[in-house]
Amino acid sequence: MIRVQYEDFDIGREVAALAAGSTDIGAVVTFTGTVRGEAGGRPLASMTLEHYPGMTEAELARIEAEAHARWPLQQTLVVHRIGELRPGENIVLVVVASAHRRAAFEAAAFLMDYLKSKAPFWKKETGLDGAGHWVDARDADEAALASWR
Amino acid sequence: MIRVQYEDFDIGREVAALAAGSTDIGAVVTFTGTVRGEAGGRPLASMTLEHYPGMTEAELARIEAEAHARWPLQQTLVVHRIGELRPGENIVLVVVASAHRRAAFEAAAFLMDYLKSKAPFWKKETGLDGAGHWVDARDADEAALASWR
Amino acid sequence: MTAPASPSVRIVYFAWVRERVGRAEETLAIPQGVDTVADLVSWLATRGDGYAEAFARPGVIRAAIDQHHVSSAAAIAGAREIALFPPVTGG
Amino acid sequence: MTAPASPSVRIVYFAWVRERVGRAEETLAIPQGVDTVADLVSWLATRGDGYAEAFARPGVIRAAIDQHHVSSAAAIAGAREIALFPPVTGG
Repeated sequence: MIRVQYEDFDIGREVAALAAGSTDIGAVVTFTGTVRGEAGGRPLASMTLEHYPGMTEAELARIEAEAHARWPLQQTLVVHRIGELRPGENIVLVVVASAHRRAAFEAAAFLMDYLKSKAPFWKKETGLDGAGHWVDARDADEAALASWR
Repeated sequence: MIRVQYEDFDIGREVAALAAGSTDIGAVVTFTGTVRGEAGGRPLASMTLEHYPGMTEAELARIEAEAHARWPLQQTLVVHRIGELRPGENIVLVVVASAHRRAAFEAAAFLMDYLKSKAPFWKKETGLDGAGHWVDARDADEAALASWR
Repeated sequence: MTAPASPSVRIVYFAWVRERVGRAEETLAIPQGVDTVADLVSWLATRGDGYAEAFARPGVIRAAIDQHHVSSAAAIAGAREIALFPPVTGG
Repeated sequence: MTAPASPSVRIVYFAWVRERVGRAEETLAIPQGVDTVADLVSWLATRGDGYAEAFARPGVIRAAIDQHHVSSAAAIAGAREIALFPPVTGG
Protein backbone atom coordinates (compact mmCIF):
# COMPACT_ATOMS: atom_id res chain seq x y z
CA MET A 1 0.00 0.00 0.00
CA ILE A 2 1.19 3.50 -0.91
CA ARG A 3 0.17 6.84 0.58
CA VAL A 4 1.50 10.37 -0.04
CA GLN A 5 0.04 12.83 2.43
CA TYR A 6 0.48 16.09 4.32
CA GLU A 7 -0.78 14.59 7.59
CA ASP A 8 1.34 12.84 10.19
CA PHE A 9 1.02 9.09 10.76
CA ASP A 10 0.90 6.90 13.88
CA ILE A 11 3.25 3.92 13.64
CA GLY A 12 1.28 1.76 16.08
CA ARG A 13 -2.02 2.38 14.30
CA GLU A 14 -0.52 1.68 10.87
CA VAL A 15 1.03 -1.60 12.03
CA ALA A 16 -2.19 -2.68 13.74
CA ALA A 17 -4.23 -1.93 10.60
CA LEU A 18 -1.77 -3.79 8.40
CA ALA A 19 -1.68 -6.88 10.61
CA ALA A 20 -5.40 -6.90 11.50
CA GLY A 21 -6.91 -10.36 11.17
CA SER A 22 -3.68 -12.00 9.98
CA THR A 23 -2.16 -14.89 11.92
CA ASP A 24 0.42 -15.79 9.29
CA ILE A 25 2.60 -12.79 10.20
CA GLY A 26 5.51 -13.52 12.53
CA ALA A 27 7.66 -10.43 11.99
CA VAL A 28 6.92 -6.76 11.39
CA VAL A 29 9.73 -4.30 10.64
CA THR A 30 9.09 -0.57 10.46
CA PHE A 31 11.34 2.25 9.35
CA THR A 32 10.54 5.83 10.27
CA GLY A 33 12.52 8.74 8.88
CA THR A 34 12.35 11.98 10.84
CA VAL A 35 13.53 15.57 10.39
CA ARG A 36 16.80 16.17 12.23
CA GLY A 37 17.37 19.43 14.08
CA GLU A 38 20.40 20.45 12.11
CA ALA A 39 21.98 19.93 8.71
CA GLY A 40 25.70 20.32 8.18
CA GLY A 41 26.04 21.99 11.57
CA ARG A 42 23.36 24.57 10.71
CA PRO A 43 20.20 24.61 12.89
CA LEU A 44 17.08 23.94 10.88
CA ALA A 45 13.75 25.79 11.10
CA SER A 46 11.93 23.41 8.77
CA MET A 47 12.19 21.03 5.84
CA THR A 48 9.83 21.22 2.86
CA LEU A 49 9.08 18.13 0.80
CA GLU A 50 8.17 18.60 -2.88
CA HIS A 51 7.10 15.69 -5.06
CA TYR A 52 5.98 14.77 -8.57
CA PRO A 53 2.28 13.91 -8.21
CA GLY A 54 1.35 10.80 -10.14
CA MET A 55 4.89 9.63 -10.78
CA THR A 56 5.57 9.41 -7.03
CA GLU A 57 2.74 6.94 -6.50
CA ALA A 58 3.63 5.02 -9.67
CA GLU A 59 7.30 4.76 -8.68
CA LEU A 60 6.52 3.71 -5.10
CA ALA A 61 4.14 1.05 -6.46
CA ARG A 62 6.91 -0.27 -8.72
CA ILE A 63 9.34 -0.37 -5.77
CA GLU A 64 6.77 -2.17 -3.63
CA ALA A 65 6.05 -4.73 -6.37
CA GLU A 66 9.79 -5.40 -6.69
CA ALA A 67 10.04 -6.09 -2.94
CA HIS A 68 7.14 -8.56 -3.14
CA ALA A 69 8.86 -10.27 -6.08
CA ARG A 70 12.10 -10.68 -4.09
CA TRP A 71 10.83 -11.75 -0.65
CA PRO A 72 7.81 -13.66 0.68
CA LEU A 73 5.92 -10.77 2.29
CA GLN A 74 2.43 -10.68 3.76
CA GLN A 75 1.99 -6.91 3.68
CA THR A 76 3.88 -3.74 2.87
CA LEU A 77 3.06 -0.09 3.46
CA VAL A 78 4.86 3.09 2.41
CA VAL A 79 3.63 6.45 3.72
CA HIS A 80 5.54 9.57 2.65
CA ARG A 81 4.69 13.05 3.85
CA ILE A 82 4.92 16.22 1.77
CA GLY A 83 4.79 19.90 2.69
CA GLU A 84 6.60 21.77 5.43
CA LEU A 85 7.87 19.71 8.38
CA ARG A 86 9.57 20.79 11.63
CA PRO A 87 12.56 19.12 13.33
CA GLY A 88 11.49 15.93 15.06
CA GLU A 89 8.49 15.41 12.75
CA ASN A 90 8.00 12.22 10.77
CA ILE A 91 8.85 12.19 7.06
CA VAL A 92 8.43 8.61 5.89
CA LEU A 93 7.16 5.28 7.17
CA VAL A 94 7.85 1.84 5.71
CA VAL A 95 6.18 -1.22 7.23
CA VAL A 96 6.92 -4.79 6.14
CA ALA A 97 5.10 -7.84 7.52
CA SER A 98 6.39 -11.33 6.81
CA ALA A 99 6.35 -14.79 8.33
CA HIS A 100 10.09 -14.48 9.09
CA ARG A 101 12.32 -11.74 10.41
CA ARG A 102 15.09 -11.95 7.82
CA ALA A 103 12.73 -11.24 4.92
CA ALA A 104 11.09 -8.40 6.85
CA PHE A 105 14.41 -6.71 7.67
CA GLU A 106 15.83 -7.10 4.18
CA ALA A 107 12.70 -5.93 2.39
CA ALA A 108 12.36 -2.86 4.64
CA ALA A 109 15.99 -1.84 4.00
CA PHE A 110 15.50 -2.50 0.27
CA LEU A 111 12.34 -0.36 0.14
CA MET A 112 14.12 2.53 1.85
CA ASP A 113 17.21 2.30 -0.39
CA TYR A 114 15.05 2.28 -3.53
CA LEU A 115 12.74 4.99 -2.26
CA LYS A 116 15.73 7.24 -1.48
CA SER A 117 17.18 6.84 -4.97
CA LYS A 118 14.07 6.48 -7.15
CA ALA A 119 10.98 8.11 -5.66
CA PRO A 120 10.58 11.69 -6.98
CA PHE A 121 10.74 13.70 -3.76
CA TRP A 122 12.97 16.70 -3.11
CA LYS A 123 13.85 18.22 0.25
CA LYS A 124 14.46 21.91 0.82
CA GLU A 125 15.88 22.93 4.18
CA THR A 126 15.09 26.30 5.68
CA GLY A 127 17.58 27.54 8.27
CA LEU A 128 16.72 29.56 11.37
CA ASP A 129 17.96 32.60 9.40
CA GLY A 130 15.29 31.92 6.75
CA ALA A 131 17.77 30.88 4.05
CA GLY A 132 16.62 27.99 1.87
CA HIS A 133 18.84 25.16 0.64
CA TRP A 134 17.98 22.19 -1.55
CA VAL A 135 19.38 18.99 -0.09
CA ASP A 136 22.03 17.34 -2.26
CA ALA A 137 21.65 13.68 -3.16
CA ARG A 138 24.11 11.52 -1.27
CA ASP A 139 26.51 9.26 -3.15
CA ALA A 140 25.95 6.77 -0.32
CA ASP A 141 22.33 6.40 -1.43
CA GLU A 142 23.36 5.43 -4.96
CA ALA A 143 25.91 2.98 -3.52
CA ALA A 144 23.22 1.45 -1.28
CA LEU A 145 21.02 0.95 -4.34
CA ALA A 146 23.83 -0.72 -6.28
CA SER A 147 24.25 -3.27 -3.48
CA TRP A 148 20.82 -4.79 -4.32
CA ARG A 149 21.62 -5.48 -7.98
CA MET B 1 16.41 0.12 27.79
CA ILE B 2 15.22 -3.39 28.70
CA ARG B 3 11.79 -4.55 29.84
CA VAL B 4 10.43 -8.05 30.47
CA GLN B 5 6.69 -7.98 31.06
CA TYR B 6 3.39 -9.85 30.85
CA GLU B 7 1.56 -6.82 29.39
CA ASP B 8 1.26 -5.98 25.70
CA PHE B 9 3.09 -2.95 24.27
CA ASP B 10 2.09 -0.23 21.82
CA ILE B 11 4.72 0.33 19.12
CA GLY B 12 3.71 3.93 18.43
CA ARG B 13 3.78 4.90 22.09
CA GLU B 14 7.16 3.21 22.66
CA VAL B 15 8.73 4.96 19.66
CA ALA B 16 7.28 8.33 20.70
CA ALA B 17 8.62 7.92 24.25
CA LEU B 18 12.05 6.90 22.99
CA ALA B 19 12.34 9.81 20.56
CA ALA B 20 10.71 12.44 22.80
CA GLY B 21 12.69 15.66 22.86
CA SER B 22 15.44 14.39 20.53
CA THR B 23 16.16 16.19 17.28
CA ASP B 24 19.35 14.27 16.51
CA ILE B 25 17.40 11.16 15.47
CA GLY B 26 16.86 10.71 11.74
CA ALA B 27 15.94 7.03 11.57
CA VAL B 28 13.93 4.70 13.78
CA VAL B 29 13.71 0.98 13.01
CA THR B 30 11.37 -1.31 14.94
CA PHE B 31 11.04 -5.06 14.92
CA THR B 32 7.94 -6.73 16.30
CA GLY B 33 7.70 -10.50 16.66
CA THR B 34 4.19 -11.93 16.86
CA VAL B 35 2.62 -15.34 17.54
CA ARG B 36 1.73 -17.10 14.29
CA GLY B 37 -1.50 -19.05 14.01
CA GLU B 38 0.14 -22.34 13.25
CA ALA B 39 3.40 -24.20 13.81
CA GLY B 40 4.52 -26.99 11.50
CA GLY B 41 1.05 -27.10 9.94
CA ARG B 42 -0.60 -27.58 13.37
CA PRO B 43 -3.07 -24.86 14.47
CA LEU B 44 -1.99 -23.19 17.68
CA ALA B 45 -4.13 -22.35 20.70
CA SER B 46 -1.42 -20.40 22.49
CA MET B 47 2.27 -19.97 23.09
CA THR B 48 3.76 -19.72 26.59
CA LEU B 49 7.01 -17.85 27.20
CA GLU B 50 9.20 -18.94 30.10
CA HIS B 51 12.33 -17.04 31.08
CA TYR B 52 15.23 -16.96 33.55
CA PRO B 53 14.51 -13.96 35.79
CA GLY B 54 17.62 -11.91 36.43
CA MET B 55 19.74 -13.51 33.73
CA THR B 56 17.27 -12.41 31.04
CA GLU B 57 17.65 -8.77 31.95
CA ALA B 58 21.44 -9.13 32.37
CA GLU B 59 21.82 -10.86 29.01
CA LEU B 60 19.62 -8.33 27.19
CA ALA B 61 21.63 -5.50 28.75
CA ARG B 62 24.86 -7.12 27.49
CA ILE B 63 23.37 -7.47 23.98
CA GLU B 64 22.21 -3.85 24.04
CA ALA B 65 25.64 -2.61 25.17
CA GLU B 66 27.27 -4.58 22.35
CA ALA B 67 24.97 -2.88 19.79
CA HIS B 68 25.88 0.56 21.17
CA ALA B 69 29.58 -0.37 20.92
CA ARG B 70 29.21 -1.36 17.25
CA TRP B 71 26.97 1.41 15.87
CA PRO B 72 26.37 5.10 16.67
CA LEU B 73 22.90 4.81 18.21
CA GLN B 74 20.83 7.46 20.00
CA GLN B 75 18.44 5.06 21.73
CA THR B 76 17.57 1.38 21.94
CA LEU B 77 14.67 -0.45 23.55
CA VAL B 78 13.98 -4.16 23.96
CA VAL B 79 10.61 -5.27 25.35
CA HIS B 80 9.98 -9.02 25.66
CA ARG B 81 6.72 -10.48 26.87
CA ILE B 82 6.36 -13.60 29.04
CA GLY B 83 3.36 -15.74 29.94
CA GLU B 84 0.65 -17.18 27.73
CA LEU B 85 0.09 -15.45 24.38
CA ARG B 86 -2.53 -16.08 21.67
CA PRO B 87 -2.00 -16.15 17.91
CA GLY B 88 -1.60 -12.63 16.55
CA GLU B 89 -0.34 -11.27 19.88
CA ASN B 90 2.97 -9.44 20.21
CA ILE B 91 5.97 -11.29 21.67
CA VAL B 92 8.93 -8.96 21.34
CA LEU B 93 9.69 -5.37 20.35
CA VAL B 94 13.07 -3.94 19.43
CA VAL B 95 13.40 -0.21 18.69
CA VAL B 96 16.60 1.43 17.47
CA ALA B 97 16.98 5.17 16.93
CA SER B 98 20.00 6.56 15.10
CA ALA B 99 21.01 9.55 13.03
CA HIS B 100 21.23 7.32 9.94
CA ARG B 101 19.15 4.49 8.55
CA ARG B 102 21.94 2.00 7.86
CA ALA B 103 23.02 1.90 11.50
CA ALA B 104 19.41 1.63 12.66
CA PHE B 105 18.63 -1.31 10.35
CA GLU B 106 21.83 -3.18 11.12
CA ALA B 107 21.61 -2.71 14.88
CA ALA B 108 17.96 -3.83 14.98
CA ALA B 109 18.75 -7.01 13.02
CA PHE B 110 21.79 -7.62 15.25
CA LEU B 111 19.75 -7.19 18.44
CA MET B 112 17.16 -9.70 17.20
CA ASP B 113 19.78 -12.24 16.10
CA TYR B 114 21.55 -12.06 19.46
CA LEU B 115 18.35 -12.04 21.44
CA LYS B 116 17.16 -15.18 19.59
CA SER B 117 20.39 -17.06 20.34
CA LYS B 118 21.40 -15.67 23.75
CA ALA B 119 18.47 -14.36 25.79
CA PRO B 120 17.15 -17.09 28.12
CA PHE B 121 13.55 -17.43 26.92
CA TRP B 122 11.81 -20.68 25.99
CA LYS B 123 8.61 -21.06 24.00
CA LYS B 124 6.06 -23.81 24.54
CA GLU B 125 3.31 -24.17 21.97
CA THR B 126 -0.09 -25.50 22.92
CA GLY B 127 -2.14 -26.95 20.06
CA LEU B 128 -5.89 -26.72 19.71
CA ASP B 129 -5.97 -30.30 21.01
CA GLY B 130 -4.30 -29.17 24.25
CA ALA B 131 -1.00 -30.94 23.52
CA GLY B 132 2.10 -28.99 24.56
CA HIS B 133 5.34 -28.85 22.59
CA TRP B 134 8.58 -27.04 23.40
CA VAL B 135 9.84 -25.14 20.36
CA ASP B 136 13.17 -26.40 19.01
CA ALA B 137 15.99 -23.92 18.48
CA ARG B 138 16.55 -23.26 14.80
CA ASP B 139 19.96 -23.84 13.24
CA ALA B 140 19.24 -20.72 11.16
CA ASP B 141 19.35 -18.62 14.34
CA GLU B 142 22.83 -19.88 15.20
CA ALA B 143 23.94 -19.21 11.61
CA ALA B 144 22.52 -15.68 11.80
CA LEU B 145 24.53 -15.09 14.97
CA ALA B 146 27.74 -16.35 13.37
CA SER B 147 27.35 -13.81 10.55
CA TRP B 148 27.99 -10.93 13.01
CA ARG B 149 31.35 -12.28 14.22
CA MET C 1 5.58 19.54 -49.46
CA THR C 2 5.39 21.08 -45.97
CA ALA C 3 7.60 20.20 -43.02
CA PRO C 4 5.77 18.10 -40.41
CA ALA C 5 4.34 20.19 -37.56
CA SER C 6 6.68 20.33 -34.55
CA PRO C 7 5.31 18.03 -31.84
CA SER C 8 4.16 19.76 -28.65
CA VAL C 9 5.28 18.25 -25.36
CA ARG C 10 4.41 19.11 -21.81
CA ILE C 11 7.59 19.80 -19.81
CA VAL C 12 7.50 19.78 -15.99
CA TYR C 13 10.22 21.01 -13.64
CA PHE C 14 10.87 20.24 -9.99
CA ALA C 15 12.90 21.54 -7.05
CA TRP C 16 15.73 23.96 -7.98
CA VAL C 17 15.21 23.31 -11.70
CA ARG C 18 11.66 24.65 -11.28
CA GLU C 19 12.87 27.60 -9.21
CA ARG C 20 15.54 28.60 -11.73
CA VAL C 21 13.36 28.15 -14.81
CA GLY C 22 10.73 30.18 -13.00
CA ARG C 23 7.79 27.93 -13.77
CA ALA C 24 6.52 24.46 -12.83
CA GLU C 25 5.41 23.44 -16.32
CA GLU C 26 4.97 24.55 -19.90
CA THR C 27 4.03 23.07 -23.24
CA LEU C 28 6.64 23.57 -25.93
CA ALA C 29 6.97 22.82 -29.62
CA ILE C 30 10.16 20.79 -29.90
CA PRO C 31 12.37 21.83 -32.85
CA GLN C 32 13.69 19.33 -35.32
CA GLY C 33 17.05 17.88 -34.29
CA VAL C 34 16.07 17.73 -30.62
CA ASP C 35 15.80 13.95 -30.35
CA THR C 36 17.02 12.94 -26.90
CA VAL C 37 16.71 14.14 -23.32
CA ALA C 38 20.26 15.50 -23.59
CA ASP C 39 19.30 17.42 -26.75
CA LEU C 40 16.26 18.82 -24.97
CA VAL C 41 18.32 19.99 -22.00
CA SER C 42 20.86 21.66 -24.32
CA TRP C 43 18.11 23.39 -26.25
CA LEU C 44 16.26 24.55 -23.13
CA ALA C 45 19.52 26.06 -21.82
CA THR C 46 19.41 28.52 -24.75
CA ARG C 47 15.94 29.82 -23.95
CA GLY C 48 16.92 32.58 -21.49
CA ASP C 49 18.68 33.41 -18.25
CA GLY C 50 16.63 31.22 -15.89
CA TYR C 51 16.94 28.27 -18.24
CA ALA C 52 20.65 28.85 -18.67
CA GLU C 53 21.08 28.78 -14.91
CA ALA C 54 18.86 25.71 -14.46
CA PHE C 55 20.68 23.68 -17.09
CA ALA C 56 24.25 24.97 -16.67
CA ARG C 57 25.36 21.53 -15.42
CA PRO C 58 23.46 19.07 -17.62
CA GLY C 59 25.19 16.12 -15.94
CA VAL C 60 23.21 16.58 -12.72
CA ILE C 61 19.82 16.84 -14.44
CA ARG C 62 17.61 13.75 -14.11
CA ALA C 63 14.64 13.04 -16.38
CA ALA C 64 11.43 11.07 -16.58
CA ILE C 65 9.30 10.44 -19.67
CA ASP C 66 5.65 9.79 -19.01
CA GLN C 67 6.49 9.24 -15.33
CA HIS C 68 9.25 6.67 -15.82
CA HIS C 69 12.92 7.42 -15.09
CA VAL C 70 15.03 7.61 -18.27
CA SER C 71 18.69 8.31 -19.06
CA SER C 72 19.86 11.46 -20.84
CA ALA C 73 20.30 9.36 -24.00
CA ALA C 74 16.61 8.41 -24.10
CA ALA C 75 14.67 9.39 -27.25
CA ILE C 76 11.85 11.84 -26.59
CA ALA C 77 9.77 10.97 -29.68
CA GLY C 78 6.20 10.16 -28.69
CA ALA C 79 6.56 11.56 -25.16
CA ARG C 80 3.50 13.29 -23.73
CA GLU C 81 5.19 14.55 -20.55
CA ILE C 82 8.88 15.06 -19.88
CA ALA C 83 10.06 15.90 -16.36
CA LEU C 84 13.44 17.48 -15.58
CA PHE C 85 14.71 17.64 -12.01
CA PRO C 86 17.73 17.31 -9.73
CA PRO C 87 18.62 13.91 -8.21
CA VAL C 88 15.83 12.91 -5.84
CA THR C 89 16.26 13.34 -2.07
CA GLY C 90 13.20 11.81 -0.44
CA GLY C 91 12.94 9.36 2.40
CA MET D 1 42.53 -34.92 58.71
CA THR D 2 38.95 -34.57 57.40
CA ALA D 3 37.92 -34.23 53.75
CA PRO D 4 36.77 -30.69 52.83
CA ALA D 5 32.98 -30.24 53.05
CA SER D 6 31.28 -30.71 49.68
CA PRO D 7 30.32 -27.29 48.35
CA SER D 8 26.58 -26.63 48.03
CA VAL D 9 25.34 -25.06 44.81
CA ARG D 10 21.96 -23.83 43.76
CA ILE D 11 20.90 -25.55 40.51
CA VAL D 12 18.05 -24.10 38.43
CA TYR D 13 16.26 -25.79 35.53
CA PHE D 14 14.19 -24.33 32.71
CA ALA D 15 11.72 -25.45 30.03
CA TRP D 16 11.69 -29.21 29.34
CA VAL D 17 14.70 -29.78 31.58
CA ARG D 18 12.64 -28.35 34.44
CA GLU D 19 9.59 -30.43 33.47
CA ARG D 20 11.56 -33.69 33.26
CA VAL D 21 13.56 -33.13 36.45
CA GLY D 22 10.25 -32.29 38.12
CA ARG D 23 11.44 -29.17 39.93
CA ALA D 24 12.56 -25.63 39.08
CA GLU D 25 15.49 -25.47 41.48
CA GLU D 26 17.34 -27.28 44.23
CA THR D 27 20.48 -26.87 46.28
CA LEU D 28 22.87 -29.81 46.05
CA ALA D 29 26.15 -30.83 47.61
CA ILE D 30 28.44 -31.49 44.68
CA PRO D 31 30.58 -34.64 45.06
CA GLN D 32 34.33 -34.59 44.57
CA GLY D 33 35.34 -35.28 40.97
CA VAL D 34 32.44 -33.24 39.58
CA ASP D 35 34.50 -30.34 38.26
CA THR D 36 32.87 -29.12 35.04
CA VAL D 37 29.39 -28.50 33.70
CA ALA D 38 29.69 -31.74 31.69
CA ASP D 39 30.61 -33.62 34.88
CA LEU D 40 27.62 -32.08 36.65
CA VAL D 41 25.23 -33.12 33.88
CA SER D 42 26.59 -36.70 33.91
CA TRP D 43 26.26 -36.90 37.69
CA LEU D 44 22.71 -35.43 37.69
CA ALA D 45 21.66 -38.04 35.08
CA THR D 46 22.31 -40.75 37.71
CA ARG D 47 19.99 -39.19 40.30
CA GLY D 48 16.72 -40.84 39.19
CA ASP D 49 14.26 -41.35 36.37
CA GLY D 50 13.32 -37.73 35.74
CA TYR D 51 16.97 -36.68 35.79
CA ALA D 52 17.92 -39.53 33.46
CA GLU D 53 15.27 -38.38 31.00
CA ALA D 54 16.24 -34.70 31.29
CA PHE D 55 19.93 -35.35 30.70
CA ALA D 56 19.75 -38.31 28.27
CA ARG D 57 21.23 -36.14 25.48
CA PRO D 58 23.87 -34.05 27.24
CA GLY D 59 24.90 -32.43 23.93
CA VAL D 60 21.70 -30.37 23.76
CA ILE D 61 21.94 -29.09 27.35
CA ARG D 62 23.03 -25.46 27.68
CA ALA D 63 24.36 -23.94 30.88
CA ALA D 64 24.88 -20.65 32.68
CA ILE D 65 27.01 -20.02 35.76
CA ASP D 66 25.94 -17.07 37.87
CA GLN D 67 23.78 -15.87 34.98
CA HIS D 68 26.48 -15.95 32.28
CA HIS D 69 26.42 -18.46 29.42
CA VAL D 70 29.21 -21.04 29.71
CA SER D 71 30.32 -24.08 27.70
CA SER D 72 30.04 -27.64 28.97
CA ALA D 73 33.79 -27.60 29.68
CA ALA D 74 33.48 -24.69 32.12
CA ALA D 75 34.69 -25.30 35.68
CA ILE D 76 31.95 -25.06 38.31
CA ALA D 77 34.23 -24.30 41.26
CA GLY D 78 33.04 -21.17 43.05
CA ALA D 79 29.66 -21.10 41.32
CA ARG D 80 26.73 -19.86 43.40
CA GLU D 81 24.04 -20.66 40.81
CA ILE D 82 24.21 -23.06 37.89
CA ALA D 83 21.39 -23.08 35.33
CA LEU D 84 20.73 -26.00 32.96
CA PHE D 85 18.31 -25.60 30.06
CA PRO D 86 17.61 -26.43 26.40
CA PRO D 87 18.80 -24.05 23.65
CA VAL D 88 16.93 -20.77 24.02
CA THR D 89 13.98 -19.97 21.73
CA GLY D 90 12.90 -16.42 22.52
CA GLY D 91 12.23 -13.51 20.21
